[in-house]
Amino acid sequence: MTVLPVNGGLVLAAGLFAIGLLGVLVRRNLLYTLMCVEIMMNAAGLAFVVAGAKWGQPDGQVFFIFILTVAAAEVAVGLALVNQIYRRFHTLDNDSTSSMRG
Amino acid sequence: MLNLLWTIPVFPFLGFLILLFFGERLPRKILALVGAGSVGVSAAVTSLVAYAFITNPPEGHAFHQVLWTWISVGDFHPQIAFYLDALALVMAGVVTGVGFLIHVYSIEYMGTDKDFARFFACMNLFVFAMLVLVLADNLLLLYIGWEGVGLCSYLLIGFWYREPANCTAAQKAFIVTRVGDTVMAIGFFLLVVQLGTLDVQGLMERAQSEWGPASGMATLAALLLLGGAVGKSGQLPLQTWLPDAMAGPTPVSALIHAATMVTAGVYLIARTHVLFELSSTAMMAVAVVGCLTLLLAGFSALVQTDIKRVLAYSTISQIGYMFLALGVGAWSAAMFHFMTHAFFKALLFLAAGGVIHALHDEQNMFKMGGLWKQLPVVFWTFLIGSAALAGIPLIDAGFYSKDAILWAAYSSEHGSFLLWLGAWIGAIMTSIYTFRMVFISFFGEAKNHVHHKPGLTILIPLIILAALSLVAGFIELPHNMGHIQMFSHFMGTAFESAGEHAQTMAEPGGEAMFQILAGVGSLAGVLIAWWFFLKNPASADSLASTPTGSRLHHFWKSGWGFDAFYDKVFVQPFRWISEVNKADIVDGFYSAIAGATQLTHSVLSLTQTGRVRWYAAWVTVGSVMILGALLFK
Amino acid sequence: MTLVLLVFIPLAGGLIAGWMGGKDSTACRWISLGALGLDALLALGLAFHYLGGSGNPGDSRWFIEWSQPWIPQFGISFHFAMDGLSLVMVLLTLFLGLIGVGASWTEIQERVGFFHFNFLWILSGVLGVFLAMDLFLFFFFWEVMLVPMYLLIRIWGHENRRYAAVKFFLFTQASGLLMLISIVALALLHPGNGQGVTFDYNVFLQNPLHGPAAKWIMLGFFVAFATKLPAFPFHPWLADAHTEAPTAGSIILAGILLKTGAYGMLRFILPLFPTAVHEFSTTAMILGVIGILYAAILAFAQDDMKRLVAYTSVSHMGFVLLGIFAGTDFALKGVVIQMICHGLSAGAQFMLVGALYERIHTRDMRKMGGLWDAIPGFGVATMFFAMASLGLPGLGNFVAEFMILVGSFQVAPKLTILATLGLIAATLYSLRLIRRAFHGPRQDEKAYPDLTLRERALNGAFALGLIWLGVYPQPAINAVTPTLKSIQSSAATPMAEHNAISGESQ
Amino acid sequence: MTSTDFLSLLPFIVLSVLILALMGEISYRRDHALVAWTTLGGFLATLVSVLVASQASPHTQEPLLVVDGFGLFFIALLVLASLPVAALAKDYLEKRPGYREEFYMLLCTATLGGMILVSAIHFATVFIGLELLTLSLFGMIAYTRTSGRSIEAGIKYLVLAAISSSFLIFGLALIYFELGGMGFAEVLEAVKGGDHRETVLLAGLALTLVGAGFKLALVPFHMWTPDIYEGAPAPVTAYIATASKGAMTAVLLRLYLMGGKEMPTGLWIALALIAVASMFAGNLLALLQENIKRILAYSSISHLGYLLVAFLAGGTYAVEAVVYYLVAYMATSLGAFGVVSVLANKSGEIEELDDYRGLGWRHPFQGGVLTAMLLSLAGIPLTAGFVGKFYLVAAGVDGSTWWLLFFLVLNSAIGLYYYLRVVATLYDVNQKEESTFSPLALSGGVVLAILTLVVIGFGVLPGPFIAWIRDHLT
Repeated sequence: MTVLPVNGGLVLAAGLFAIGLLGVLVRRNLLYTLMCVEIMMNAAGLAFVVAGAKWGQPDGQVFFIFILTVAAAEVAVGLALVNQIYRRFHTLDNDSTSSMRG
Repeated sequence: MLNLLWTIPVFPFLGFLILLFFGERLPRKILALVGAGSVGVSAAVTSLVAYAFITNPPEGHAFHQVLWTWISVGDFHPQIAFYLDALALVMAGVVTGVGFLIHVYSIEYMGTDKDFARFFACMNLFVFAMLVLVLADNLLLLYIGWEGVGLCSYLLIGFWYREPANCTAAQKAFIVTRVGDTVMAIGFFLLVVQLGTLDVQGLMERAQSEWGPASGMATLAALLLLGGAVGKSGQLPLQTWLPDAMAGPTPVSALIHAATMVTAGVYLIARTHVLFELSSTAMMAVAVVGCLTLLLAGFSALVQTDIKRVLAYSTISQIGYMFLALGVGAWSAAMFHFMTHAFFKALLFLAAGGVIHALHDEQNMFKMGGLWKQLPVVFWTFLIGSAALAGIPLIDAGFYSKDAILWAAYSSEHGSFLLWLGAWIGAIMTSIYTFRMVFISFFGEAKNHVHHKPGLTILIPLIILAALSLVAGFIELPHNMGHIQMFSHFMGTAFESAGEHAQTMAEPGGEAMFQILAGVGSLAGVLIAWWFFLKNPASADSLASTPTGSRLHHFWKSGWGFDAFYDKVFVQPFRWISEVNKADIVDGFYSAIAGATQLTHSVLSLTQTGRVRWYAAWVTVGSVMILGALLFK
Repeated sequence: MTLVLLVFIPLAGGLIAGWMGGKDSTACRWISLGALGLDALLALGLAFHYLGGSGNPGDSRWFIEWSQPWIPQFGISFHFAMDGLSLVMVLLTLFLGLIGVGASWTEIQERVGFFHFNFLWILSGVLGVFLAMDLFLFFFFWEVMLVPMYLLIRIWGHENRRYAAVKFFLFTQASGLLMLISIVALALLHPGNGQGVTFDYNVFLQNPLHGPAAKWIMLGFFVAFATKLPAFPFHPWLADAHTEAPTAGSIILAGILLKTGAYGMLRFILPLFPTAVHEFSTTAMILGVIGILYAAILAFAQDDMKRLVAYTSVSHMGFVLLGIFAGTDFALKGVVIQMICHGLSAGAQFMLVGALYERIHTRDMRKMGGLWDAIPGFGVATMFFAMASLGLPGLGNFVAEFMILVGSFQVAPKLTILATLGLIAATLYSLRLIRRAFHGPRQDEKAYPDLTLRERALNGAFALGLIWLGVYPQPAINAVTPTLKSIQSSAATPMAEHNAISGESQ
Repeated sequence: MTSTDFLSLLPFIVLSVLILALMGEISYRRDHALVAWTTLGGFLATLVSVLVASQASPHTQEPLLVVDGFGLFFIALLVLASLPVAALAKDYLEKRPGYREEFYMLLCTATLGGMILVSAIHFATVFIGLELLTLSLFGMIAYTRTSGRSIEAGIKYLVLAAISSSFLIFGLALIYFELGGMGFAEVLEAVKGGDHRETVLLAGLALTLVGAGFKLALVPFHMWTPDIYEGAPAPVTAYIATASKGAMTAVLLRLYLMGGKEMPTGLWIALALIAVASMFAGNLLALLQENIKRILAYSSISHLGYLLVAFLAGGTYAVEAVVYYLVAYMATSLGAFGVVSVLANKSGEIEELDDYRGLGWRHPFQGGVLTAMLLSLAGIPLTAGFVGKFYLVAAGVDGSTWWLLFFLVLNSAIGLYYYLRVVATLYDVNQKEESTFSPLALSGGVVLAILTLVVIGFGVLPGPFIAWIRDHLT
């Protein structure tokens, strides 16, 4: 009986992950892309928390903090790049940043 | 003296080398001296050797001279070695003797040609190769000569290479004979594999001891060798090249395509007669080939308009006689006819050459006529040659040699009435077409102007050959007409194992009747020719203009349609295949692979859109696939 | 050590020549000539010593052997050894190498140094192939020669050189990689000499591999060698490569590179996989016969003179394949002679075509005709080598083909008869070449210079070689007899056992 | 912290000190040359510290890190790969506007991340090392921000790397969920135990693989490769191709050595498919490519495919083969991208194949080096690539993975086509005059010369190195 909610947490995390992924795939605005990536990472973080809870360990939460840090760093760099891209291409449509192909 | 044997072929070869390397630079006189002289020296050495051989015969009537071992593999050791016996000696004598005369003749005949040196170079090379052929002690060395003469024949037929037709004729000659040669080569493989040697003498002994009579293997081997022989000698079914070979200069036709090379097949069979005797099938095949060929060629000769083509067909026909003789086991008769044929056919060609030369390269008989007054020497020598060819009784060599064959065709144990009948009809045909030629070219009204008369260097060889054509027959006379057997006795030393079948079967009364028949036949032929072509030419024309007549005329003129047949069956399909596959289908296969690869490249390149969402989608797809693989494998 | 020198002299010569090339092209030509000459002297010295009788090697398999560990972890060593077969091939290589330098004396005017660098490196690679008795080392040299050859075609070739160069490389390399798998598989699957993995030829030789693995391994080798040979259906690279390569490239391609394939079959396939070869021989012989006829027909159809000659190579190599897999004494000896003779005759033909191209700037026979008039020297030379190519008795090719055919007649008469048709086909294409280029009426009335003294000398060298092999091939046969005997015995012994076993079971 | 701890962690410490030093230096005064030389010196010091650490190894920092011969070898390898990148970057950045000094810091942090990766025995460490590496790479790729393509590459890499990281950590979470730990040993134990194949565990493993596959640019996670290789500054491309991939390969190799050899069949099949697909995709995509950096990018995809073959073969030679091949590949790639890097001029990099026409005649040294590198990639003798290929084949034969070998051979042949195309272009006679290559700077020249020597040396005399691998790594 106690297992189910834990699995439920996992399912929730997976759902969030899928939403984030779907967002990356369908949204064209780079900002949204970054946000969706953020969602994916946090989904993974949630999964860690759930897993930590399952085992009654703090490791899951510790890991979540790692993830947060990384996600923050990524967004930081990402936003900087978005800034550059906007200056250069005057758009945030990530389909248009495809000068390299083939 | 016999030790000089090896030098016989060497002189012409040296002549060839000198002409090849310095031909461009030396004056014509020197070239002529080298070209004809080398053969002359060779002829002189041959007569020395012949003298030694006859006066002081070596042990076993054969002389063997080893120069070096050619190849040595396992138990197989063919050598570069010469073997002289009566057979080889007669051949060598004719090759060098007649060859020398023709060379001398050529000095004037080819005197104005710009490729004088090349001509003599090839001729010398030919004499060398022919001598190697006849003197070889093993079949492999013989094959060097065999193909060597083929090469020279090719070079000389195509001597005037600027004319495409000549080139085609040359190619045809080479290729057709090569077909025969290849068959022969397969025969060699069989012999080597089965008997382990190609030394003629060893081979004959082993064939006798290991195969015995009526052996299938012997038949096979003999037939394969026959394949080579028919190719070289222009016999059925490979006779088609010879008439075209007349594209070469006339001395070439005389030397190569009448006197010597084309009789190589006869020589080969005579040389390996022991093998042939082991198989009556093979003997029969030889006789039938000979008989059919002599008839076919005789009919074709009858309707030719080109004087050289008449002579070419007659050559085919006369070699048919030799094959017939071989096929019935009349070895020395075959060689006898070979010798007389060499004299009179060379004579005929050279005389015809004299005419052609005098008329500025006119070869069509119907544009000649009345020449007997203008070119008396040529006419008389030509007439002697014709008489010999037609076998006019008693006076000439041709009669005696042909008579021996006719008699053998009937009386030998391999012979039969049918063979005789064929040969007899052939003889009548011979005399008809021969005298048709004589009458049309030399009699009647002159249709062409003689530009210049032949000089002495042309006439002397003619006269010598004419003399030989007359007297050479008297060294071998039938037993009821003097019974001289110089030639067959001499030959017998080479054929002693075989023996002469003709004599053993002879019934005294019969032979005379056959001789009379033969004589009557040839005389009748002369008469017929006289009637149709001199006395009453219109009747011949009207005969030829009936539908059947013209069809036959055409059919015979084109050599019984063999060329067309071969063209359809071999030449065109080959050309078609080669043309279709010019670009190599296999390569197409690889190109297709390359093409497919490049296509894949282009398709895959499209996946690299440069769009990050598309890439992310592929990451997703990939993860789903890996999940699937791991979870639901 | 002599063997190492043999391989490394051209290597060093190439480096020097390449370095000199930028400064003085003539010096660079002389350097390569000198390096090859030196090498040839060395090889001739060996030949006189070991074949002349004075230095009878006794019962040892090799005349000289030299071995140094290279990658001991895999039992790989610099193992060079020479026996009669190697020696003959080395001599051929150096002979053709010298001719090649001579033939490109005036043809190559651009980047002379780099040309000679590549040229000598190819030769070095080929020499390595003929002398290496470690399979890894063998493969190493096998591949080493490819890149310079590629560059040779790619840089100094004719119009379609890019395509031809890549095709050459891809065919040989792809098949070579299959061989690499085979070599490694052989090394790893072979019990070895009890001291771990080894690539040493001697070890494999003493204990040939049997069973299904042997078959697959053998096939790997076969594909590589058959591609190089080339045998049907691996031949398409050859026509392009030969046609587009510069003259020297064509000469050594036809003269030597193809021979490495045949050499590989003799040296490796026959003795190392006797049972597999036994099972496979009919297939291989059929491929050989198809190659003979198919390529001859192709040759006949060509308009490009060089391409025609190229296809004749395929046809002639068909005989080699037939002979190798016939495996009889006759056939194997014939194969060696054929390798030499084809090297000479095809080399000469390519040289002539190259020299002709220098003059008339075309290889298209439709634009030739009647050239005998203008350049009779060419005519004579072409005629001679065409005759050699069609197997005129008295020249080496005849001896070779005769021996091969007799040898294969012993084991496969029907196939041999088909193969013999190749002699007729050879006549067809050879005469066609003469006919179209040299006979017939002239197409233009321009005057061209005939063969120069240098060209006459080179042609003469080829011609003498062919005549020598045609009338006295015995020295060459004797030189390779011990090698071939040992190849045959190692191929035959286990086969006899095999047969004995299967005989008992019946 | 015991002295053993200290000694064994010395490489990490030295590099960290270097990062700090650089930071201080830059904040004090911007001096490109000084920073570059400091970096080079620091890397050399790190190399020395590896030697020191090897005295203390093996030493395990439970449960996250181990400093052992294997790890130290790869640390040294990473540093050795970073050294030429730094040297190349010095020349390269000189020709670029803007601040140059921070690049070296990013390079150092990336290398530190790589070092952590190769020492990891716990997936948490993998995550940390990986992210450190990846985050630094974002900066490095987009470093030349005046170039639109550089930024484009940066954002692409960022998004895709972040996604793949998400997959990775989600996978890790699942593993953790199932096992209650993420130590390599635990995970391998669980995977090996056939009865314990829980769905969640396998799913976790699969998602983890996505992360690894992305880093190694294996099909179907390869799509970023050409764009990022093209857009990133050439030294960075070299770094991505070598250090980044090398570090990830090391992780896999460690897993393999610790017991991953006996992988579940499903995984084996999946990896085999990935390997074959990578070989084909890489080679086919490169086939007619006109941009040399993209060619090399595609070729790297196929090379990782080849490498996987050795993993999958799993015979006695697998580890040696992977190590040898990796080293050969790294040296070669560094050389190839190095040439591109030194040729770059003030207006940017020269990438179009057409511009390389006749390079071999005009700049024999650069042309020669590039030729050697391409031949090594193609696996031609006298180069390290040849021995590497031989090793792969040996591993494949030993493991009897005949089909994979067949595909390997087939692909090598396809690969030849485009490598040769480039080589041929280099020696094309009709050269293009307008392309102006940068003259060779000393540091670049030295780097290229050394790399060429390494490539050829490993090709001619591979024995000592093989012996060393056998003694220390297997």
